Amino acid sequence: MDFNLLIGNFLNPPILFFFLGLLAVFAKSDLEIPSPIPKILSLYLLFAIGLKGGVGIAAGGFQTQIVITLGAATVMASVVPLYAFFILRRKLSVANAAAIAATYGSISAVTFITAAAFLEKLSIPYGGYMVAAMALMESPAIIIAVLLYRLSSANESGTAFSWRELWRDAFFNGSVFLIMGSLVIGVLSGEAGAKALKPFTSDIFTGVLCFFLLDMGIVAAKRLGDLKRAGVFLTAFGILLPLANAAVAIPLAFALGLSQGDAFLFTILCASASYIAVPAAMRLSIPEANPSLYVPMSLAITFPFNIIAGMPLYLAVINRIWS
Amino acid sequence: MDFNLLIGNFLNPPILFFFLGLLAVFAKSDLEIPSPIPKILSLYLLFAIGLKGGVGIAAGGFQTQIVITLGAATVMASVVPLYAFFILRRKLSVANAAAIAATYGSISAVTFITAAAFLEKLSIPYGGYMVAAMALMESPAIIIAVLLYRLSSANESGTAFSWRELWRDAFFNGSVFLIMGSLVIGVLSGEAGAKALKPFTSDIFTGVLCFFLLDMGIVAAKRLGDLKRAGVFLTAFGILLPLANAAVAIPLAFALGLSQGDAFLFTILCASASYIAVPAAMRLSIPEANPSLYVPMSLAITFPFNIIAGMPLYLAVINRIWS
Amino acid sequence: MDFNLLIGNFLNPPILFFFLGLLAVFAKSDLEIPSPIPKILSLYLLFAIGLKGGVGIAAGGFQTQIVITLGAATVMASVVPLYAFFILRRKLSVANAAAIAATYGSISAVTFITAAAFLEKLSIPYGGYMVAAMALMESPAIIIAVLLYRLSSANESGTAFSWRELWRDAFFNGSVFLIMGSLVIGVLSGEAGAKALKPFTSDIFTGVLCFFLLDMGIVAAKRLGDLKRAGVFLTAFGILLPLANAAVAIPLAFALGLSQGDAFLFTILCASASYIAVPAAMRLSIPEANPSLYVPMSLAITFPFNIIAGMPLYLAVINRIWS
Amino acid sequence: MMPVKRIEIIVDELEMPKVLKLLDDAGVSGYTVIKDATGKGDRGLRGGDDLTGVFANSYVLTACPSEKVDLIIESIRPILKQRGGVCLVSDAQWIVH
Amino acid sequence: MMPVKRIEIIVDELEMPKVLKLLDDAGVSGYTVIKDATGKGDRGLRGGDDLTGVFANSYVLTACPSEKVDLIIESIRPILKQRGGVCLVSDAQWIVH
Amino acid sequence: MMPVKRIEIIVDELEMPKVLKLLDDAGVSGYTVIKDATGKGDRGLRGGDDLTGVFANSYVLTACPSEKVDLIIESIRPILKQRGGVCLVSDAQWIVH
Ligand SMILES: Nc1ncnc2c1ncn2[C@@H]1O[C@H](COP(=O)(O)O)[C@@H](O)[C@H]1O
Ligand SMILES: Nc1ncnc2c1ncn2[C@@H]1O[C@H](COP(=O)(O)O)[C@@H](O)[C@H]1O
Ligand SMILES: Nc1ncnc2c1ncn2[C@@H]1O[C@H](COP(=O)(O)O)[C@@H](O)[C@H]1O
Ligand code: NA
Ligand code: NA
Ligand code: NA
Repeated sequence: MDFNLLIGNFLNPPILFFFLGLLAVFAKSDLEIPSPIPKILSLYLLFAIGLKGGVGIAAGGFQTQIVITLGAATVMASVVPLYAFFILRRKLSVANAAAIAATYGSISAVTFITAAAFLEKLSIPYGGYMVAAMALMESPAIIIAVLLYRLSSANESGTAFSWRELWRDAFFNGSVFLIMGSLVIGVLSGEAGAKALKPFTSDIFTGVLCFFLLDMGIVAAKRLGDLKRAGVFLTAFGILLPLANAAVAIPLAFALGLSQGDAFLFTILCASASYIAVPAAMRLSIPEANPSLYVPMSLAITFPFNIIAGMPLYLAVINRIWS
Repeated sequence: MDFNLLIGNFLNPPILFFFLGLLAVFAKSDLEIPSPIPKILSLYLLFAIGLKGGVGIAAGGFQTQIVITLGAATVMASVVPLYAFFILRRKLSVANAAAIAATYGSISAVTFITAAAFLEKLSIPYGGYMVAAMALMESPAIIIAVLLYRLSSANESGTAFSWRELWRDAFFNGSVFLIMGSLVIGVLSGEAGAKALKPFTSDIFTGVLCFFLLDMGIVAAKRLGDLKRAGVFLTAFGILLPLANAAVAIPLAFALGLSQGDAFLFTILCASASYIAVPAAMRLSIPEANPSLYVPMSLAITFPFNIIAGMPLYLAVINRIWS
Repeated sequence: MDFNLLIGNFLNPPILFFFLGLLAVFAKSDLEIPSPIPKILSLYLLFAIGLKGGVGIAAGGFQTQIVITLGAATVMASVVPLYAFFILRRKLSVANAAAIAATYGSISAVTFITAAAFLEKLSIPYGGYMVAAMALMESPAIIIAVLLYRLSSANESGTAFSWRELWRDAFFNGSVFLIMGSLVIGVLSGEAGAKALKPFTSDIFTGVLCFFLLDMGIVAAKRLGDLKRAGVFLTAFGILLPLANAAVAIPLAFALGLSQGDAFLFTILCASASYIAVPAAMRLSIPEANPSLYVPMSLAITFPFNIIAGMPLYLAVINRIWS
Repeated sequence: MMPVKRIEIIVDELEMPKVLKLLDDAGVSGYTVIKDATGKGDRGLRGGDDLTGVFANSYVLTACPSEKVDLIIESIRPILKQRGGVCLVSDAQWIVH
Repeated sequence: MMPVKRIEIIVDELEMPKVLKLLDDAGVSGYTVIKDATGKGDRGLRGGDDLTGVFANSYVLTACPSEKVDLIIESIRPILKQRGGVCLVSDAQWIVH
Repeated sequence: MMPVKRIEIIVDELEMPKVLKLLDDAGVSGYTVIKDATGKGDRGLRGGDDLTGVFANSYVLTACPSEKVDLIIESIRPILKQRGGVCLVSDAQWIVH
């Protein structure tokens, strides 16, 4: 693979701050970002990326390319949790298998955002509609996982289950809602709005991302301990499944004629795992699943793997194929 | 009225984010801006508008126009609570009538700020001293309402009452104090200071305002429920009184020879209702008054009405008359 | 001394906001920056100054000047707590003397940052390595003070004492860690990284500093009360020791051939007192020491003195000598 | 002063709305909630991880007449069973005002 | 161990300073305050609305010798009467150190 | 319902990790922590000054069988002695689920 990409990515401030966060925990420093700042930073990132995407769509206008991309996104978001589930069932309870399948079927907005920043650093263009793809890919895995769980488990124990609630958690949870909303607002307000918001949504964006990844590093390092409980199988799963998804996504993107930038983001989306939308939904819909399995897997294994090794790897492969 | 204004206002990102906030609650999304972020955002907005105003005054220098405007502001801020009180007395207890009168006699800084952003979007100029007018209009209604309350109610129940405390709440409460302070600092530090602060106070301003209005939308929607308690009379009052105040303010502004921008802001100030300074003061000075009447009235009726329909309406009328 | 400097400093927005904070408390206003915002603002300031310094170093490249400066910084940071301790012992218990010695031997990052902003306002250049000097000067005083305390007090009471813990508190506490980390990241990412981060770390910097100093003013004013307990001796100490340190630092800086900007920052570092890193460390390592002595001394006396009178004074003297 | 039972319930933040609803249905005169209580129990450390929001508890205190206690306990027991949590009952005097 | 009375008071955040002053005047050895407790009672839901600041409660716990209880109750009762709130008294053992 | 002892401990935030460790060592089944409790005591006002972080307390509640109480008390007493703080013990019923 292309080592310049790897190094270039390493020396990217956001990634360096992620490492600093890890280091802070290993060095037992008391450095921490006090609650609720991480939450507001992530809201900001969703807000900004949503607007950016919307403005991009407004500028690009409608293209069949968009429909194809969004279609492919939805398909991948529905297929991944299925095959992930059957792999996981070999070792895990229905509940845990379903929850982890949802985690990997859905996406991580921050991984996407870091990848988008990576592209911008390399000045590789990408379509605003990729943000819509991200938003679309967040929910299906949740629905499918809960279906799998309820079909393959007779357990109808205790508290009543409400599909309406599940639907709401899947499609109207805070992060999906904010991305989608900002996206639409970006489309509606277009250029004019974009100009007024640029200093807030674009100029300071990288800085805020650094701060946020600093916290991600701290949280990830703290969760590393839980991996003992996860064991070798799940740890390996946390790296191999993203690679497998990428191996499917890249050819698919090529076949569909996506641009390099779009293909890269599409790949990152398929390879990434959720740690915000899904855990929240799983706690309500699959309470028997153990959060200290699926949260550290996505947060402490898959997220770091994707932004450190995954991004340059996927991009290197894409460059090979597309050129 | 001028529909382009209405549409233009609709497509204004801050307004769109206010709608998104409303929508989030209606769609039962769990989207929320965690405490204490809304508080710090509003501090930022007061800080920024205060500085902007101060720099504007420093640039403009002293004009009799300023004295006239501030005089008119003080008069309106003292007259409105009086007549509001006597209207409200027909249906409400002394305590509630006085508290609501204070609410509508005082002003809403965020409405003012949204209106100022609206003017800047239309590149209509306004005087920095309008910010001073805003600060001036926050307090008198509080004093007057408490006077009305204590005169027309024999009740000297329970805990002792301290005029000093009331005075302090009225003139030194956090928001008034920060606006006034930033205004003075803006005047003192002038151009030099302004330049150093511009990226923080101006460039990212619209973005922060969007974020804040997103939260305003959420809070307003949550308070809508309380309106059942308020009933038809108070709901109508929440729309008709602003219109009445505007109907007084616009001719007055014209008679006093204010510029269109100043007249618009003057009108919005008279039409707006407080939901920060006044509720805080009322709880201490008129504890018998019911906050779940006056808070939702200003937050869930008058604020949305003013920024959605009021702003374009008032401006359209002003354009008619001035031209 | 040069009164223009004094006035110029007075009219500097950050200083004005510090006064506004003091005033808010004196006027009994309820203005306050809600927790945890002050903490995140200070993290931002450390983050930004660290990056700025790192980029500066990367740009400047290696110079023997750097080694000399850092050496001098370390020496001063080790000598000051020693002589401070023996002065304080005449009046105070070992525990309190050691804790206060640590407070004055270490540094205040915010004082440094305010001083750096002051230089930038006067467009006097300074070396990025001064940030490294600041980070270096934070820790030694902590170690030395605890050594003095444990040597001159037989007390080995109660809970066991761990040097590893102390070492960690001294060198890996949140603030030191973040400055150092950002500094290194600034060096690694260099120009490219700097450009991407500039809007966040430089453009909005002054604005955030104003906000932070507003809070510092509030906190300082609230702590003024504790000074009664501190008494005349410690109050005087809080002003005279910084002056003494400056009187040593300035000639030393001149002898070492530092530039005026570097000399000024070096002086401010020696004259400043810690109120974040040290109190945290002291509570753990010298619990017998009374925080309501050393915290208000640095926060309510030395900090205001340095940023209001100290900065222009030191700079005036330096201008005299260097020219 | 009126003798009452002090019921303290600590559950996953996400369960709190359900618990409060059950308290309302049981007809308590009121309750007090303290959000983001962290803790440790059979289901491990609940550090109140702010990023994922998972692992946060909430604490609720309600004072009610002793005859209501059994009703309340029975109604919340299923939640405690399924999602874990703690419920403590103690005696107190309510200051009637 | 020393038997003491545990007094818990929940009132509107704005009233808390007055309550604490009254506790001081009553000569309690100390108290512990937990800010932003939300809740529900006769005066409706107190959601702790962060924007307006209205509707937020505060919780205070003080442990004191039983002979102080009546004095404290009498002194805070007017506040509870006028502004609402709750006061609970229970028994506890204070660990003397 | 199972009779248990309710142990409440209020100490300097910085001491809390030690206290929790001692509770674990004493083998309690769990505990609940409420951070940033402010307060007042022999060592003066603890306003929870957010800037310096000094002066903030933490509150921990643990319910345990009465036979554990003495062990817990003895293990935390040195901390209370040296750094101040409060420890209250009261009776409660644990709802077994
Ligand atoms: N013995 C205990 N005393 C106080 N709080 C407890 C205790 N056990 C559990 N908790 C609280 O209840 C939450 C859930 O407990 P569990 O369901 O046992 O994991 C924990 O996170 C603690 O906050
Ligand atoms: N039965 C209760 N148990 C616990 N807390 C209560 C109870 N009733 C009221 N409260 C608290 O006291 C506050 C004021 O009560 P009230 O004056 O009845 O509205 C409420 O917002 C609750 O936080
Ligand atoms: N009598 C009391 N009742 C409740 N809390 C107390 C009491 N005395 C002290 N505290 C709490 O314990 C902390 C430390 O107490 P002290 O060591 O006496 O300063 C105080 O800051 C309070 O939060
Ligand atoms: Na995925
Ligand atoms: Na008004
Ligand atoms: Na120093």
